[in-house]
Amino acid sequence: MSTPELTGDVSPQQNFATAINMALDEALAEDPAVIVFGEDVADPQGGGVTKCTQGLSTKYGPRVRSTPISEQAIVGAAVGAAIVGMRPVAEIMLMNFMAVAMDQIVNHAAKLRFMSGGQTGVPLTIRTMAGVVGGNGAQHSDMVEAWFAHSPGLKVVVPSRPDDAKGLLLSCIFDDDPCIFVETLSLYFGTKGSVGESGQRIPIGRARILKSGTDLTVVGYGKPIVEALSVAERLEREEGCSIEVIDLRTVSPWDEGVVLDSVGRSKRAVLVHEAVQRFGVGAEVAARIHEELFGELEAPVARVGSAFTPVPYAPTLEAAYVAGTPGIEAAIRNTLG
Amino acid sequence: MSTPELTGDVSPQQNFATAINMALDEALAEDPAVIVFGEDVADPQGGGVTKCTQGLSTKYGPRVRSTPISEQAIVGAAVGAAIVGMRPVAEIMLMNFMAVAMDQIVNHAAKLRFMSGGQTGVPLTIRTMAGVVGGNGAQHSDMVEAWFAHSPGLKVVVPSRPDDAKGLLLSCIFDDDPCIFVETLSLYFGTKGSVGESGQRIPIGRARILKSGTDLTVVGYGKPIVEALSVAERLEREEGCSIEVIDLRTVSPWDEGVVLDSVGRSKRAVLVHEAVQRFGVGAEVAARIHEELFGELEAPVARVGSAFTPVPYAPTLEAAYVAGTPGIEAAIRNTLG
Amino acid sequence: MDKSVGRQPENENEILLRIYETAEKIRYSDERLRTMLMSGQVRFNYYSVRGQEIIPSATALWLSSEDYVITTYRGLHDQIAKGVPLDVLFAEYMGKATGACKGKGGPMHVTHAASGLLVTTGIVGGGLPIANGVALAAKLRNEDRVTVVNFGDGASNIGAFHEALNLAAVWELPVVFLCQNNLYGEHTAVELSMAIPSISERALAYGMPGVTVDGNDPLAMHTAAGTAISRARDGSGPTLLEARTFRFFGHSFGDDDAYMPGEQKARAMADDPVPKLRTRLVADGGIGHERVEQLEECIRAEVDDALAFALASDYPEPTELAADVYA
Amino acid sequence: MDKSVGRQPENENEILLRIYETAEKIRYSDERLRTMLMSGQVRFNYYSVRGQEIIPSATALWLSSEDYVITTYRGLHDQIAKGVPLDVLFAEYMGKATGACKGKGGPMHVTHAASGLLVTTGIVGGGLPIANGVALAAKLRNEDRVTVVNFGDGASNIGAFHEALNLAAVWELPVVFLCQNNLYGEHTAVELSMAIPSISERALAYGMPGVTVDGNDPLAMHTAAGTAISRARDGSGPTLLEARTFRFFGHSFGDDDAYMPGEQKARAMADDPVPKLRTRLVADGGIGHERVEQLEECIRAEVDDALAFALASDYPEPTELAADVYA
Ligand SMILES: Cc1ncc(C[n+]2csc(CCOP(=O)(O)OP(=O)(O)O)c2C)c(N)n1
Ligand SMILES: Cc1ncc(C[n+]2csc(CCOP(=O)(O)OP(=O)(O)O)c2C)c(N)n1
Ligand SMILES: [Mg+2]
Ligand SMILES: [Mg+2]
Repeated sequence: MSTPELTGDVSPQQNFATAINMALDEALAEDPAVIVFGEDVADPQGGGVTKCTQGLSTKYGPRVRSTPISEQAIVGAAVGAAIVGMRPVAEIMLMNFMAVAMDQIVNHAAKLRFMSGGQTGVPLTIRTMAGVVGGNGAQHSDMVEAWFAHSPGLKVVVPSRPDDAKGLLLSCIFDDDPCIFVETLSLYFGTKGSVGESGQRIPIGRARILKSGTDLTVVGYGKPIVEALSVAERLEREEGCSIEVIDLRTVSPWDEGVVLDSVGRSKRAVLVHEAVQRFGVGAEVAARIHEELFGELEAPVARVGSAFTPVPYAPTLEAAYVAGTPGIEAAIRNTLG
Repeated sequence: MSTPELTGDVSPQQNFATAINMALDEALAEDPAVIVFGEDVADPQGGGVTKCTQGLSTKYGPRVRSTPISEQAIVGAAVGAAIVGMRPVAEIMLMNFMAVAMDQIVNHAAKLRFMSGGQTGVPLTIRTMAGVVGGNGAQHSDMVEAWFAHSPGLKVVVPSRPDDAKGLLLSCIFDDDPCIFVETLSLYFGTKGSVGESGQRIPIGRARILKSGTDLTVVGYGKPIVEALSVAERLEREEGCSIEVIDLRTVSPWDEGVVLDSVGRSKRAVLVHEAVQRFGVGAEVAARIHEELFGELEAPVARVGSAFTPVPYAPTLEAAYVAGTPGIEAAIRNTLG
Repeated sequence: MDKSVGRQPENENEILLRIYETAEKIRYSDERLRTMLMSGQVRFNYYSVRGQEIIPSATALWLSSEDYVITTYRGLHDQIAKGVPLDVLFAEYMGKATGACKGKGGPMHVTHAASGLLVTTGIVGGGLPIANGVALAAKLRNEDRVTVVNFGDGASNIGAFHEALNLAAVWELPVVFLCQNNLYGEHTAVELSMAIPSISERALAYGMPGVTVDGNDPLAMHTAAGTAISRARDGSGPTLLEARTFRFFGHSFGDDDAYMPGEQKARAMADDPVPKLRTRLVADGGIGHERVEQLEECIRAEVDDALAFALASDYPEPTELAADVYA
Repeated sequence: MDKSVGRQPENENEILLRIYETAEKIRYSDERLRTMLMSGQVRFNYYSVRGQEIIPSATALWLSSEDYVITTYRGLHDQIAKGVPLDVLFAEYMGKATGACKGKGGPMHVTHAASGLLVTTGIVGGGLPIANGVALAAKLRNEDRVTVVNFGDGASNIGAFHEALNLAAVWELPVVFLCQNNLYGEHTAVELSMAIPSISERALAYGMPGVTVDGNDPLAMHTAAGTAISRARDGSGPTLLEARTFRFFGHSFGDDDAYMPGEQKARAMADDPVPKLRTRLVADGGIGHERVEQLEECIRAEVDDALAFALASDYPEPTELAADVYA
């Protein structure tokens, strides 16, 4: 029997779902103002469709509640509780259903601080799952973070690792503004990692450099940035390319400093996200890079997003639709020239 | 008494509101599949809050109907009628209220052709008014066309002149896809012009060159492109600058050909729209220009959009918020270098 | 917390007097604002509350500043009755830096947290789901606070209404859904927008009490509001209270009323609830003529001073735009 | 138009037989799909309809292919009953190029326009407002077409339900709102998501008839559907019809049922409406054992052939992605 490893990383490996569960648990324990609600989130209803909220209603009673299927009422209740000082975490099961609650999100949550001249802040978090995961089809797979990034007053977070998920969810919950917290469904159970100390927060608005490099910078978030990291590691191993990979983690406000610094050095950038490319988040980032680094780049900023179609059902079409490894690799090679 | 002018443009001058009324009237007359509904649109309710639908219910009976205040039901009814071959024109009074009907627009209207494998098209038009007009505040002024441009399956049109409004509305109504037709409220009654022959349509997806020029290209739509035209004319008159001004008119699909051709010649571009700049339509257009004309430009593409805040109420703040003449002129001068 | 809540004036005349005081303050404010709009002295979208004064004036007797009210663009009466100070209220209507929201919200988006006027929304039905959250917070914190959310007849046709009432019933929230049925939503008569005669019947769909009351009858309104608010306060859950009333000046300032049968309006205006209440107060002899006139003088002075303050105030500096977007 | 509509079989046994034929086709199809999913032979999100077969089977007797049906992700029974050919239906479930929607929609988004199955939506409540538009088109064109829109108990809590029912009542549209109340929305029991005992009571809020029926009782369901559909057909407007039923296999394939009292499920399954109907058919002596068995053989052959067709079909070519986004 070997001596247990006492230094370094001692926390067990968590997947996304458990990381989120831990963040909610810690937040609920830390502050009685934190409340959690959404469809089926309480234990008698199974603790959430992906078990993210399992055990919480048993532990925290009426502060964790299942709701009827009423997305407007769910987000509205979160807005109301938030403006009187609670820190609600509302769950909208899938990002497509955010459309049902859009008015409460963009016309109310995003604006009540401003419209009230600062009297009432809206410290709520909306957790929602998104992304292509194999056969969920057109109405259950969309990533529409660009809508929310275009709405002043909201913050938008899309973690790609369990530690970021946990630390950023805690930051969102204790942030004084409304945060849209997007959980990529395809990363839910596969990716594992240690999630750090209890209570450890990761600041909103800061990118994470997943890998450093000098020849090209890949910037993105969600599943494609995880794929980009693999591509970059392979290209480095096999072909000696030195590629920097930056996970934005927060889409709004995004970390301009880190991105511009990196691209300023590498002179080449590729942007990746799973949302459809056209009018997506990548357009803003690309436009900003060109604005700030005009004349300094060796190649135009490339963008890799999903095809401009609804999400198809058949596996052959889904593969053709989604921003994935082949497209990312092609864009990197093309941009390297 | 002078002889009446018999050649050239004989049609009387129309404002936006009458141009829209004429288009609806012609469409209703032309095709019994055309139906019109929305809040207060029928004559007993005044023929619309801006009188755009005045006279139509009297003329066309139950094909023109007022609805309860139920935006989901309004758009849903349009979707349903459209998939069985009607050509509904639904009115959502202000663009902020599109948020209330967002699910029907993005999850249903935009996708039913694709999801059905082409069995059911969705030839509907949603008319909606938008933009800052002096004191309408945060919940009645937004322009969120970028959301819809990011939604595959939708077409998005934003005319800036009465003739384009009429011709494009006719095209939207007779187009076989769902069209979002955005009417800029601040242009409603002030701008006048002749609107062409009865039935004359203006194709979706084609930009209009409002003014040609060689030194710089301004691209945009809505009120700011009208202001840009004035700025360009003044700068030409006073300082001899030759500026091309392109009104996109259609935001999705936008006219890449005309834009890239112009900027390819002028080497300098400024993008203007009233929506908040960040993550707006201008980001996509700027990103595309840089992608296609990399290394050929004399200056980075500049963007002029509104400030990244909710729309404020006080006039001093509204002026500071909105994309307008001073910002447009500054961007042009700055880009000219 | 204001200890007067729940303890109503013992004398019926005193109740009426307190209702009149608020109603007259609303009536006179509305009149002054319309006059100023007419003359061009000020300019904003205004949704007159004339005709609807009694509803919040009677309701307010059951509320303290610890309780919450949510209202709509047609909100002046609710804002005044909830105790929003008139100076910052009018300043907000005029978009001045001294306004309750620093001029950022405007008349459609008034918040005055200190007096419990939490939200004014410009989105039809948008306030109802928010009211639930406010009420949920009070319930979870065991606070003695009731939330009253105001909306129109037209709003009862929108999805948010349905979701909000259902959730409030399921969670037994301390909230009163106060529908001010003024017979029109913009230019559409209530009977053209729903196929049932009274909105309170919709309560049956949620399992909460539904009550229709003549919102222009001060004592009836006072009693009905008291029942609903007491129910909320003692933990028995929500009520849908429909108060029937009428808007004297159409949907918004400048409305031509063409869609309204002229006699309907004439009849309603002939039955103007505020002077009617005054007549009753004075006639019944319980309240002397003099006391009422003194009160009116005070009201006029208060309103005029507040308007003068608002007019004299400055617009916010352009730099203020960037503040309050984020914390 | 299929002239059989309205003309029901004269003999009660013939009615029951026709209901059984459809119900058994649904039951057997569902069983086969679940078996294939279990074995890993196919893979998709599946929301079993076992237990709810009688509702659309009895309703379909009143509908022709000219009439319209709208349904949800839990839609196999509605799709089969409306006459969607099984081969293209199963092929769509499996995402094949031969599917009704070329494999683009999938099980949650089946359309088969030729048989009047217009929309299958994955958004809870999303179909109801669309049904109104379909019905409005029929009304304006003076077509004899009825629209039946199916949804669950959970869906009756969403805003779109409210807006749709109100508009249908105001416009007197030829639509039947058929709520298949299977006592759960995902994992939440109906009594936890609303504070009233039956969904049909919500009809009172709109001024349309509201009826609750045992959706597992073939004749009661047949009668109730007939009344509602006839009402729609003769221009008398919409009905909210609540058919009580139960889902035997939880919300979706793989559901552990932990949130359900075991005995509730056991009781429901012991009362399985399809074999019960078969027993009745055979026992009553009106329909011979042989005839029923022949029928079942045909059904099995049809279903098995269709599944074989679907399995043997190819996935769409990747180039197909670009088609059908725009006209
Ligand atoms: C969601 C939404 N749709 C439409 C409007 C435009 N609108 C403003 S007020 C109004 C009428 C509301 O009627 P009602 O609820 O009866 O209130 P009232 O104005 O009579 O007080 C409408 C349709 C809006 N503000 N919000
Ligand atoms: C707007 C929306 N919210 C949530 C979901 C997730 N969801 C899918 S099915 C379902 C339960 C629906 O229950 P019910 O209406 O009773 O129908 P059933 O599944 O029982 O047939 C939920 C919550 C969804 N698809 N759409
Ligand atoms: Mg009203
Ligand atoms: Mg159900």
